[in-house]
Amino acid sequence: MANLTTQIHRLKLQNPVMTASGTFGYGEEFADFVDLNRLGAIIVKGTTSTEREGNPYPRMAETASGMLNSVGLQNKGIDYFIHDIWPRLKKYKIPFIVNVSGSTIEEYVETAEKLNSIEELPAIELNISCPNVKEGGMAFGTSCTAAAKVTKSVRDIYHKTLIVKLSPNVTDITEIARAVEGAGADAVSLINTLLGMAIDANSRKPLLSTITGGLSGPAIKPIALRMVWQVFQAIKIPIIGIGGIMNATDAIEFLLAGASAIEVGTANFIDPTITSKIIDGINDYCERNHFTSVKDLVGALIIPEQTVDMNIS
Amino acid sequence: MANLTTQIHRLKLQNPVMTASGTFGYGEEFADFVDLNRLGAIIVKGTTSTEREGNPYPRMAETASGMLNSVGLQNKGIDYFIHDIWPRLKKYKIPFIVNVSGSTIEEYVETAEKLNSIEELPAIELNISCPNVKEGGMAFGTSCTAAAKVTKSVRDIYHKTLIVKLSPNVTDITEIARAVEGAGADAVSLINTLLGMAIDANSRKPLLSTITGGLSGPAIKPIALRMVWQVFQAIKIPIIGIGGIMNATDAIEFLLAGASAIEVGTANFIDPTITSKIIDGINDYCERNHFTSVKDLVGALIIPEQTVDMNIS
Amino acid sequence: MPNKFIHDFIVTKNIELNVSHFILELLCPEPLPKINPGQFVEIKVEHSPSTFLRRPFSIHEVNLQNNTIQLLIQKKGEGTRQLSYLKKGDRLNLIYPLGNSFQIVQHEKVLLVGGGCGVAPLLFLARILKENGNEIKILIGAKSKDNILEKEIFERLGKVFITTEDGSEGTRGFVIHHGIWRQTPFMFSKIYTCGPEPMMKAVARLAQIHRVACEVSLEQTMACGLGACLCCVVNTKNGNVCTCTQGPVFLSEELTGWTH
Amino acid sequence: MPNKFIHDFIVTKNIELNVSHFILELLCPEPLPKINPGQFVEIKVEHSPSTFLRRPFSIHEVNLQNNTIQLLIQKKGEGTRQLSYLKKGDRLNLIYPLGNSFQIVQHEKVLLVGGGCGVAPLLFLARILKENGNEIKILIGAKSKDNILEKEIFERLGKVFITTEDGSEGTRGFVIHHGIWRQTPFMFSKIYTCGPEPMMKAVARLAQIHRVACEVSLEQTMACGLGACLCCVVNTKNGNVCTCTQGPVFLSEELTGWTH
Ligand SMILES: Cc1cc2nc3c(=O)[nH]c(=O)nc-3n(C[C@H](O)[C@H](O)[C@H](O)COP(=O)(O)OP(=O)(O)OC[C@H]3O[C@@H](n4cnc5c(N)ncnc54)[C@H](O)[C@@H]3O)c2cc1C
Ligand SMILES: Cc1cc2nc3c(=O)[nH]c(=O)nc-3n(C[C@H](O)[C@H](O)[C@H](O)COP(=O)(O)OP(=O)(O)OC[C@H]3O[C@@H](n4cnc5c(N)ncnc54)[C@H](O)[C@@H]3O)c2cc1C
Ligand SMILES: Cc1cc2nc3c(=O)[nH]c(=O)nc-3n(C[C@H](O)[C@H](O)[C@H](O)COP(=O)(O)O)c2cc1C
Ligand SMILES: Cc1cc2nc3c(=O)[nH]c(=O)nc-3n(C[C@H](O)[C@H](O)[C@H](O)COP(=O)(O)O)c2cc1C
Ligand code: FES
Ligand code: FES
Repeated sequence: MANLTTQIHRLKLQNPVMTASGTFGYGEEFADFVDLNRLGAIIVKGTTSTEREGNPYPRMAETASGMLNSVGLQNKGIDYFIHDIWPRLKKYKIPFIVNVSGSTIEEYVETAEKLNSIEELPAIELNISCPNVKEGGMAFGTSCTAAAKVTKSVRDIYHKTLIVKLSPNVTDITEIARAVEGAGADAVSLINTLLGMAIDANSRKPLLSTITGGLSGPAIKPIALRMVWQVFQAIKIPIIGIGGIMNATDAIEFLLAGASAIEVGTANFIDPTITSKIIDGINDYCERNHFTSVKDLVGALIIPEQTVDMNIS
Repeated sequence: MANLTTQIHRLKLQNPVMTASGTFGYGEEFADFVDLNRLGAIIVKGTTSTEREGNPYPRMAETASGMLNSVGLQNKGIDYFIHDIWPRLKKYKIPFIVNVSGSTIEEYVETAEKLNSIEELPAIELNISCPNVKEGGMAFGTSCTAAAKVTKSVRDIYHKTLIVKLSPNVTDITEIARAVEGAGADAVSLINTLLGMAIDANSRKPLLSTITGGLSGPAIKPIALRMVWQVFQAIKIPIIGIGGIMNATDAIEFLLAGASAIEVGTANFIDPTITSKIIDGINDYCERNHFTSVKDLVGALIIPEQTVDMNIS
Repeated sequence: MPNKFIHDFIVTKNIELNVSHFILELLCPEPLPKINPGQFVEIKVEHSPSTFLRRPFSIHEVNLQNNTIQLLIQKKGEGTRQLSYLKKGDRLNLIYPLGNSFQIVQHEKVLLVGGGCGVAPLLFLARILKENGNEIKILIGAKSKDNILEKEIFERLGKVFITTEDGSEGTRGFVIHHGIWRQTPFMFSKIYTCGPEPMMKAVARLAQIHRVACEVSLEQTMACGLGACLCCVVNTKNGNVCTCTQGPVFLSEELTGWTH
Repeated sequence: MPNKFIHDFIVTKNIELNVSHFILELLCPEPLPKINPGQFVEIKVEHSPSTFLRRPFSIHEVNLQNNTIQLLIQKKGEGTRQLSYLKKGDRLNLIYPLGNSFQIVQHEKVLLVGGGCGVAPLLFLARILKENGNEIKILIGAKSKDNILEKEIFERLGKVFITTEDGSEGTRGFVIHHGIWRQTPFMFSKIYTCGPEPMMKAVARLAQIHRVACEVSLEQTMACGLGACLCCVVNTKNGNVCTCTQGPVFLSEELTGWTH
């Protein structure tokens, strides 16, 4: 057994495999398939200060090696989470991280404040990158000033591990990463979905009620990997890699590119047991390649000498 | 037979199916498979003012429903094109469009000037979006000011149809589209490749000599479609849609989203006869759905009433 | 004790019903758990580059003795086409059993209305309803005679009525045009329906007119089938709820816009 | 007249050579065009979600009488694994014939050096060389006895020498360790080689020492196979050139860094 423990700021994880917000429910939905206590952490569905109905159906379209969604942050609000869901989750021995979403800074702050007071919840993931709500979310993630501002506002009142989840729908993700690092984020997670669209040529209509939606799955992995690699060179705080991770090899690629941990999203839909297999696979890889600790994989990409530097950012 | 003719500014095309730069050579490479005279137009490989060796091997990596390339504009320069290649191409009855690339404004201008004087070449596609050269290309495509400046400089000396090819690696593609429209572009084509990366977990090395490269193929289609749709709402000049078009249905989706014509790229590698099939398929669709002219498809997306407006740009 | 499972089933039969429909019989490698009519499975389609997500199918019939289930599948796109090629002995990965189920009444007169491939969940339902002492009538709607599915098997469970759009068998028209709806007094105390949404909506309206409860089985597009992605929602009196966990079976009166 | 074609071939044989190698025999639906040793085909692998691009394979042998070609394939990843499942009667889409070819000398003494699956293009080459009056010797390198491919068939065309890494047959070591390289005077006027790049580089260096021309067949990764994408380049005295059109066969001395 290799040492799989990893650390995101003060948050200690037994292994680097977390579940991505919106793709694993509250964990319970997968309890028949995975021993939840094996996971690094569970990041629950995007949670807002008050209940949201989300976008109308249809909210999903399959694409080549991926899918589009426009769920739009349907959730029952932070109070419901704290009073009705969290008590059921307490029995698990792993960290639960709430993905905090919103349309205004006040909304983010309000939700974060409530979570600050619950001792057993060690971290939040600030979702400034949701493409599926009109009034905000992604808008915060696509401007350095806005990203810094919302991070700073939450930082001021939130005293545990603050992860900020970045949007890939930007010209230069390293700028945004630096901005949130500067504003006090303890870690960044990336990427959220890429804004996409699908059309049914026969009916001539969009396949989503919102016309556009967020693209996830293996299709986006090359983009996610590139962004993790770029951000790894730009900032000092830990990175959590997300985007199209379908198996242990994919996860390892993200670690090599500079991620200290990873989140598995869409893959849970294809194989609800996949997180467990990924944990085993990372361990196998470490043993096979004589890494005693998974931490040694982080950023361990070997750049051959003849490599052409093409830093375009 | 539906009327498949379409128009990009003054450039008349017998049908909306063109070939994307860098994926169809100079057309000759595909002459055994497609009757080139059937095509709407051929856009030749990115051409620079002087010869370029491109990036070192390896330049290619397969990804889920796509591929990364980092060719880096290997070409023999504009003079070689004019004197050694173009004379061979003259015998074909369809328009050839040169994809003009460069690292400096002077370089773009120099190449465009030389092409301005060749009467039979009716248009150029200004590639301000190549992610695979260190010194430029994409840098022009990711800033409104730079994009407008290079477009204006070329516009000043180039008097035929000027198409500007946009980069998808931006926060808001509509801004760039508006900037180049304002600077005198006659049309825009989009999208070029998305910047991505691939790693071989076993060797722990990047799969490309340049670490990052351009992602193309069906994986990017949802993103391309979304950008065409956004740009269609933002500008008045014609749009040429590109990105993951593998068959006639894909092509039609781009027309519905607002493209007046389309370019087929990576699909040529999978099926070198595909352009011909796409032309037939568009005609079939028009006949089946009682469109007498393909122009009636352009932007003919039906937006159902209950659609939630989620214009996030 | 888990309620949901994931296993590689083994194909024991692939029966072609007509050009576009077939039945897969699948052997479970473990003893089948409790399965109720209306529940569905999520299939991983292999060898189909364009099929990324799993595909949901209702459970057509369960045979506890053989430890098999049957699915009745319509070839719609690439995924179902690949499934149609499966041969005896092939493996197929299933997540099962998913969703809620039809409410089983006892000793009543009930009407089952299936349109096209919508008969899929109704066979298992009909058998269980019969085992619970109900008197069953089955109304099957199809495009034409060739598209009527499983008629003989339904006939063993109750009287079968047919409508076809082209009139090649039974009443010409849609299921709602059948005479059964005009009999007075209306003889059923419960209606179960599955089929194209417009058909089910029309049936739900007729049920409302006759003041009879109507259970419908929906087919919203799904990504996870587990209640995690929130993609498969339908708007109900209680807001947006997941079809894959709170459904696929709903009382029509719960669904926004289905009854007046 | 076109030189390159695209057609659905029909699998006539799939012969397993050992756990990781097999031969596909493919029937062309049209009369085969002129094909030269060293040329290759690009295959569209169906039913493999992770195989997006075509896969290039050298033409192992051509049978004009039967209108078939043979490919010798090593299972490397998902694409070749899918190909290994093909059965007689299956269809396979090929673009063919691609690339340049080995230069065929006449009435000379030549050495063919194949490493592992690198013997693939050498069988067709050996036959044509023999038909042109050359005296052929074939040096085959493999990991172990079980991995020596097509030895008996090569023996019909010339004397075969073997090296194995574990010494289970022939000389222990790599092909460059075989005694043939130390004979004086060196008896060959030309060398043809195909195999792993480090092996070919070592052979090229030995050829240089012996002042003999050496043709090598490269396996750069390819996207189009048609000279359009410029992905498959190799650096030569003339700059970056496409392996798929100017190669796959090169004189080793043309390749940058291959000889000193
Ligand atoms: C709970 C549930 C139970 C189902 N039970 C059955 C069943 O018993 N038998 C059966 O044949 N089918 C059933 N379906 C529908 C079946 O899942 C789809 O027909 C199938 O997923 C299509 O896959 P494909 O790859 O062949 O087609 P695709 O290529 O994915 O799609 C072909 C066409 O069908 C449409 N489509 C795809 N999925 C759905 C869907 N879920 N609902 C409506 N339209 C869709 C697409 O938009 C497209 O127009 C059920 C669906 C659900 C949600
Ligand atoms: C001109 C040419 C002729 C060839 N002739 C033969 C032949 O006769 N018989 C034969 O078995 N193989 C031949 N190859 C190699 C063959 O194309 C690859 O082994 C095959 O494409 C692997 O496909 P896959 O999907 O099984 O593996 P993948 O999953 O694509 O790859 C598995 C591993 O092989 C590596 N790989 C993939 N493609 C290549 C390549 N082109 N060169 C080197 N490494 C690669 C990958 O990086 C990966 O590590 C030839 C290649 C070329 C370019
Ligand atoms: C159905 C669905 C719902 C999602 N909901 C959220 C969410 O509420 N908050 C969030 O930050 N990300 C959300 N995401 C994004 C994922 O957490 C993840 O960043 C993205 O899907 C990329 O990873 P993947 O390719 O592994 O799925 C959602 C993704 C999907 C597919
Ligand atoms: C191998 C390769 C080379 C390319 N070279 C160029 C180029 O020289 N100039 C350019 O503007 N675009 C170039 N492109 C981008 C394509 O023209 C096209 O914009 C992109 O591939 C997206 O379309 P696709 O998904 O249909 O391939 C290249 C793409 C590929 C795959
Ligand atoms: S399909 Fe995912 S919640 Fe229903
Ligand atoms: S593989 Fe495309 S140029 Fe050689």
